[in-house]
Amino acid sequence: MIFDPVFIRLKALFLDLCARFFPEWVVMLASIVISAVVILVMGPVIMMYLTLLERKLLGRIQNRYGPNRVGIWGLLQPVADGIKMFIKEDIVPAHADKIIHLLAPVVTVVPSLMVFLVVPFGNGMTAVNLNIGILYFVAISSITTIPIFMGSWASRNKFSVLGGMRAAAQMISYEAPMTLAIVPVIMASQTLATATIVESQGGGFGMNWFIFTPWGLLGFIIYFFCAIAECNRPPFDLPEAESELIAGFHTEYSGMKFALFYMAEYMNAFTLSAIAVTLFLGGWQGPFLPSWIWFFGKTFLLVCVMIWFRGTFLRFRVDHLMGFAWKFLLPLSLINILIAGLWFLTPAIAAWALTAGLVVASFFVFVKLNKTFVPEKRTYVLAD
Amino acid sequence: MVTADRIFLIPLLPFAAFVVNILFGARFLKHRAAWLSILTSIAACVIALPVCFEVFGGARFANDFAWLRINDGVLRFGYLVDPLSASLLFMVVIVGTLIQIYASGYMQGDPRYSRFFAYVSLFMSAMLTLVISNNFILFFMAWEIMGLCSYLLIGFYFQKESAAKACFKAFLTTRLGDVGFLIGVLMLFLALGTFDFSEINRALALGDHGALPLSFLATSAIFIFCGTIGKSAQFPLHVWLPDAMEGPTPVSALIHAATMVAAGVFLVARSFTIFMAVPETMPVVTTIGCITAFMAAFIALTQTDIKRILAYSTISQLGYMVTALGMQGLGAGTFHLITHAFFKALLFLGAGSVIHGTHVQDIRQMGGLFKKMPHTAVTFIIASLALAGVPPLSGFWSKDEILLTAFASGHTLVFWILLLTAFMTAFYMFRLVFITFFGKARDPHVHAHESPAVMTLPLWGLVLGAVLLGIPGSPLMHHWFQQFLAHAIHHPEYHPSAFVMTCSVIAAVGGITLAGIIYMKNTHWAESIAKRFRPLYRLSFNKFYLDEIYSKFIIRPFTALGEVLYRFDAKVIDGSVNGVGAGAMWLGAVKNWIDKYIVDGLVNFMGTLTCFLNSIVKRLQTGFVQNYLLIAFLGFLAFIIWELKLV
Amino acid sequence: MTSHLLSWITFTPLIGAFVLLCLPKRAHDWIRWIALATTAITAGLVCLAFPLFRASESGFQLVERAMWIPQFNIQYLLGMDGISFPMVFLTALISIMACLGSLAHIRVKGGREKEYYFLFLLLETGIMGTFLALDLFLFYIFWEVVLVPMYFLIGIWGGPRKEYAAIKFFLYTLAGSLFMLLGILAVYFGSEPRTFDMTLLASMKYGLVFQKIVFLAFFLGFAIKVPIFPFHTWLPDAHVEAPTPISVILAGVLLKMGTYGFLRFSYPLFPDAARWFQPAMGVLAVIGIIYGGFVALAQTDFKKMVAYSSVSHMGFVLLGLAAMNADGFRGALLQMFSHGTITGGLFLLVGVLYDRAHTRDLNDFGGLGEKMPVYAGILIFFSLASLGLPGLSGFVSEFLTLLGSFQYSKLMTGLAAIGILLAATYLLYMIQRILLGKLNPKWSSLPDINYLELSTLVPLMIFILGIGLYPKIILDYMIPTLDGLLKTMGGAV
Amino acid sequence: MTLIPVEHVLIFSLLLFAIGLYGTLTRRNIIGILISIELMLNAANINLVVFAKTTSLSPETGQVFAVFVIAIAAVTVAVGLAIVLALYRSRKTIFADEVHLLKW
Amino acid sequence: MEILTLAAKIGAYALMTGVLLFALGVVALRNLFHSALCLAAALIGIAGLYLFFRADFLAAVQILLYVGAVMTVIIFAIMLTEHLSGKTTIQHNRQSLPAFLGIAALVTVIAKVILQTPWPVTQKALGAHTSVEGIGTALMTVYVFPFEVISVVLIAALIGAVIIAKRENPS
Repeated sequence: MIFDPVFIRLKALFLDLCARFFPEWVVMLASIVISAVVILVMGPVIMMYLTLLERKLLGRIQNRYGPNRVGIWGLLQPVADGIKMFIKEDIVPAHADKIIHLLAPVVTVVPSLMVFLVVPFGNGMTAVNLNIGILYFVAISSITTIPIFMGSWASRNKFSVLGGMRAAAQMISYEAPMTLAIVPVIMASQTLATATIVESQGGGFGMNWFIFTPWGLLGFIIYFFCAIAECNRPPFDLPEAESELIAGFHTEYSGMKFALFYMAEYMNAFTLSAIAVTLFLGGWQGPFLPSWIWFFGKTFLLVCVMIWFRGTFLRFRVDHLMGFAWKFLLPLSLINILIAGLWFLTPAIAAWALTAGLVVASFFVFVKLNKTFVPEKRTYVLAD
Repeated sequence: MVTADRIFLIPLLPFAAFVVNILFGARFLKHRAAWLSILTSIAACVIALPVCFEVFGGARFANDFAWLRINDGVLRFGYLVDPLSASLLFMVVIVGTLIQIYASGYMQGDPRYSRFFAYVSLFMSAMLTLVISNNFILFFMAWEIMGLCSYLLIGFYFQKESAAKACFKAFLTTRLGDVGFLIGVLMLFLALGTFDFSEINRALALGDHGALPLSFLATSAIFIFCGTIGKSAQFPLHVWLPDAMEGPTPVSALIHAATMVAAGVFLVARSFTIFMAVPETMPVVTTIGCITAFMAAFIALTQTDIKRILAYSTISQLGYMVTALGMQGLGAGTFHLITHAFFKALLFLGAGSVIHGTHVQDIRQMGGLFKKMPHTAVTFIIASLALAGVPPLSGFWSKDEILLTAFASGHTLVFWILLLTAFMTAFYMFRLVFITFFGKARDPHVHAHESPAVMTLPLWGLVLGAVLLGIPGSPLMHHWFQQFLAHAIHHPEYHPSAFVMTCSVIAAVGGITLAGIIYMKNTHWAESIAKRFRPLYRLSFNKFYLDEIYSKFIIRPFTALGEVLYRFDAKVIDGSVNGVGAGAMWLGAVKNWIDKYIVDGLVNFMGTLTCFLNSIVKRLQTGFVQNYLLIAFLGFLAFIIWELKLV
Repeated sequence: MTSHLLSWITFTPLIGAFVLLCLPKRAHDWIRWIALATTAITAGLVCLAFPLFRASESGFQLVERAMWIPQFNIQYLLGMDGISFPMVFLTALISIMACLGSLAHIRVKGGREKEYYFLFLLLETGIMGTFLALDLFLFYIFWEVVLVPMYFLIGIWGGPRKEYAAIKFFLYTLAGSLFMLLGILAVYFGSEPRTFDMTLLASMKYGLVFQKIVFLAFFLGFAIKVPIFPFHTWLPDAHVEAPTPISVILAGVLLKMGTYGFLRFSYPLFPDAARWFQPAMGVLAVIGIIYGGFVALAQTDFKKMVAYSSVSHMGFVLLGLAAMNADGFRGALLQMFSHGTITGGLFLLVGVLYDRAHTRDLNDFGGLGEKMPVYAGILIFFSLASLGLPGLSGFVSEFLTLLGSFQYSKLMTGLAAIGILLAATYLLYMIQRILLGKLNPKWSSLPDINYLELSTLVPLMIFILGIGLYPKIILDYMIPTLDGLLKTMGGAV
Repeated sequence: MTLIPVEHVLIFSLLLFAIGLYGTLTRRNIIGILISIELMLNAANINLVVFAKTTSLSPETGQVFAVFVIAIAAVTVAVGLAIVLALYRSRKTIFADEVHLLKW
Repeated sequence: MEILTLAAKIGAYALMTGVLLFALGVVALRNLFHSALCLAAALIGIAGLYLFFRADFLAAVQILLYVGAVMTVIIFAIMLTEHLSGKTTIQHNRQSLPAFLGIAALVTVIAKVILQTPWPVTQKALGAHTSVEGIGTALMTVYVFPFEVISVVLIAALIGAVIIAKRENPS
């Protein structure tokens, strides 16, 4: 496959070139800088076209065209939006905590970008192959709550504070099942490094993905739900629910600061999908096509699913949201770890039957159990 | 191990019928319950009759299995079909089956129809077990279960207060005898170390009385005889049998005439070798039997309830059998037992038919039934003739055997008493026949009708037995039956005597004639005779006042003792317990005072002291957490400075 | 699981009890079903012991031994033999039945189910421990553990004089067990090396005087529990006032703790004293049989009648023990089992009637056989079993007892036989007053026994019938141990 | 570690601890106290890691204990904050020196 | 490479300084929210130090648990208890001075001890990354008991916190 290592070759070529002229440390620095620049460029670009993709797709779902004026098929729309954001007035509320109000959007973007470090975009295309890669991802994405708090608190606005608190509660809640859903994957690949995880899903035309096992499927479902909740996307978009909180924690933001929040959100959506792909969908593994095409293909597919969800599902009620995390996803993910353990302990065929049965059974048991916990139906009486 | 065996099936089939009927009868079988019982009974017949004939031909069957470990031995349950049990088996299956067929008609329409047949099946099962059992314990178990069936069936119409009382009385009275029986069996076990009939017979035949003296064995025999007294309604404990007539008539026929009450006699026959080993017990048996025979016949003279007359007649005839056994007449007693079963069952069934047809039981309300119920009347009269001892019916031959035994063995007094009893028997039976079936109808409210075929056919079946069964024991067949039994258990035999036969015939015919004169021709004589012999009449009519005596001298003291002991329990024993409690409470009160003023005073002083100290030390308590923390920290600082020897 | 089977048997009810504690008060259904499931699981564990228990051996089996308080050489020592196995099985059985009975009964009484079932399960643990403990100290602890829940169960859910009955029961039995404690301490200090271990103590020899004194101390403790004649007055009160299921436990299992104590401790530890006291025990037994029978005859309260009948029937157990021969012991142990099932059933039947009619006055009833045919049949069945009808378990045990005692004393046996007659009298008299005769119109709308109540009785009936028809099945488990016991007492088997 | 002398790290953690302790002793706000305690715990953690790296112990030991400490810290915060919230709800204050009912 | 080493060294000292500054901010700032943010920053800095010490796993855990969970909860509590406008009341109590003196003494004493002690420097594991497997193995073998105890403590604390913080039912 000739196109597969094309980017790696390019970088190696460039570094070789450097090594001829500069001392060793400069080469190393250059290597780092190249990776960093790529990521720094790629992040915003991806964000821009994700917004376009979302608007187009939502439009289709809602039986309209979506943006189609600026550039061919509206391809330049994100650029136009960016320009609009740049030239907009930056409003800071009078009572706001100004420093923190300024810091919040900046800090927001940082972890979102940092996560890109460990994403294996292709075969050998991981910026830093940390040996704690997946833990690093979890840790960094957990920081995201702090800037949200900062933004909401600094705005001195009821809606902001409410949105911030909702966001914090929601993200902490969903982080637990998400982390636990990752555990079976780690058990299977016996490593935390993302690149190695992807490699362990090779074999059989590169189709030996974890999602094709019962626990992998269940883990993926749990992870994906949590991922949607983590990046506050519908149907889990309580923190910025327009109809209730105007815009949640970024009510008081406008202009470029707002754009930063927006960017962080879309980059999160992308990285979470990318990690989902890495963990469950075999990363860049796949037959025939270059690895990075596989990777981006799968990732965008998941992003599209997220958008599809947004276009389809209704928003959760707050108590349902928390209940879903603690009463459904969390126990299910714990049981999933157990099931994965069984999978590795029992011989292949028995393992399939046993774990598949257990997965289905536990899934329905918890669906059933959760039904009983739904508060009794309310009857609404229309005003005369 | 048990080897499966058809003979085990004989009692088990009716038992199965019982189980099915009791569980599913009321809800699913309903009127079909009778068929189940009858069919199992017939099946038992089919199995049992060939076995009986094989035994008559000289065979002998036995089989057993371990049931329980006692002491260092094993108690084995099983069956033993020897001549004695075969003859009983023969009688029980036939009479039992016929009576059940009869009952299926008689009980028609009863709300607890299936329950009735369940009980009857259980009874059949127990009776058959008893007959073929090979040891005293199984015998006793079956014996008791029969008692239970008797209890349940007497109390079948338990809504009637009298029935409720009667079943209670029946069970308790027989149980009194049973306890004696059980003690006797235990004594026997102590003496001989076994319960098994064959082993007992073998041991006694060898003259082995065990380690204990012979008198011990004699006592044991008397105690075993207690069982007979209870079950076969012998003299002091006979009071339950007339009351037992509260049960449905087929029950009276089956249990209280043909089979269960005969089991007592069978018990004596079964343990005959024991009595033979200790002949000094024999007079006791004879005496009891004799008294019973005479007394019951005497009472029967004046009774007016058709079933009660028959009941006293049964008691009397059982007394006959017991007397025979007491005179070592095993063959005579058993022979009479079997013939009696047939004609007495027939009599009861006939009486049942009469009651079924007229719905009354008092003979004074009957009369002239011969025309209305021809089948019943003819069979009844044949049975009465047999009972009265008119040749050539079976009763004549068997009764003659007993009289012969008495005469030939030298018990002259017994002979005359028995003869007098035979006369009285003939008299009261035909008093009953004449009043019931002849003359005019006395009560205009009674509209008699003949019973259905399902009831009359068994009557004719029994007639066959009542007529023919005398032959095997008669001189015509050279006392085949007695010799057959003698194969198993040796006992004396006598040559037939013309004198005895003549006396017997005279007594029977005389009794019938006298009854005919009094009750057919000169009906007013009965009244005047009763007046003339008023004390005797009242003695007879009130059954020698035995019920009243028992009530006054036994039952009432017993219940009173219970009351007294209960009061003793509540007042004295419990009172002393409560007294101890009260004493403890008083001591507590004293200690309480000491506590309050002396011990407590000290404690209070300590409290005051503490309060005072507290008011000084409490200043340290600022209620300010960080303050405590600071002080702790400074303390720690001082400590490490001291420890590191920096100062 | 199987290596600690006895511990599991003992403590499973306790685990269940603590699970109950964690449940909310209002989760009635959960509480009930968990309690029932716990008793069922315990019974299942007991059934697990069947394949593990070798019936042909006489020694202790499935022994669990651990040092508990080393300073005093107190051990955690559990073990099972042919004497305790039937008792453990009986406990498990009766507990299920009583729990099922509670489902109906306590619901009727309303409320406080959580506490009730908690105490109930605690009680079961205590009883199981009593039957399984082989260390005297441990035994004493379990023995006392039984008292406390019983006190509350009677004192809270009992009848009108429940406080009186509960206190009387508690103090009386406590007084008895204090004597026992003294006895235990005496044995402890009399042993060399000092130990509470039953298996070691049995092999030691004591002087006759010492034996007599200590035997008497144990005797008081056990006699009050049985109860033996002059110490029996707590029993009618406790039985009458206790709620039905508790009466069932009380009569079915608790009384057996006393006689079990004789077989387990008094006899093997003090064989000489036992022989010395043999006549006295025999006499007390006979007095108990006849006295209990007569007093039962005088009762008008159904439950009190059954209670006094217990006194009479436990007299048979004591008689068998006093006989001190193979048949007597077998009869006594079998009577313990069969009395447990029979009297348990009778108390359940009393409860059934009381729940419907709210009275227990025998003279008030009459003719119920017509209204409640199934109930009548079952009541007659249990009464007949109680009066020793052959074919039911009561007969076998009483027969064996009498056979044994007859070899010891003919007079006592003869007198005891009067007890059989009395049993027939008072039970049939009871049946006559309740079931037979004219129907009192007051009760014309009484419903027959329902399936729940039936389910508590039918298993007992199966056991009664099974043992009555073929007693070998259960006796085979008992005989080797009892023969071994007799051998240690120096008697011929 | 080859880069920095152990003493420097220890002094750093000592200072961190001292700052945390000062905050613990002087901040009025209970949440402030909790925050300061976190500082102290972190100082201790640093020492654990450093000692495990430099002494003959296996390097995992220090980290394992650090993980334990972090877990305990989480517990402290969870329970502490729950108490603070309960206190705030009932007394409308979260100042440590205003909660002094438990004095003489 | 020396340049890189030097850079790392400088970076480490800078991190330490930064952490100390943020720590001062934690105790000194009047606004509690700010001090909480300072704490978060200090914690992240400490995580960086861990990275410097080649304790990657611990660094990740530090961020995940401290910054992600503990700090969030703290800020949550701050937002629940502070009024929106923020309090301007005195934030330090009256024992500042004795506390300061005591702590100064403590620092002096311990610093003296630190500087006087000859610290052993073993070469065996220096610079090597601590393997995650190693920590996992240690947790599951040698330290399995404390590990389980911690689990129980966590559960207990979780339940306890929920119950304490729960609003009493009006009934």
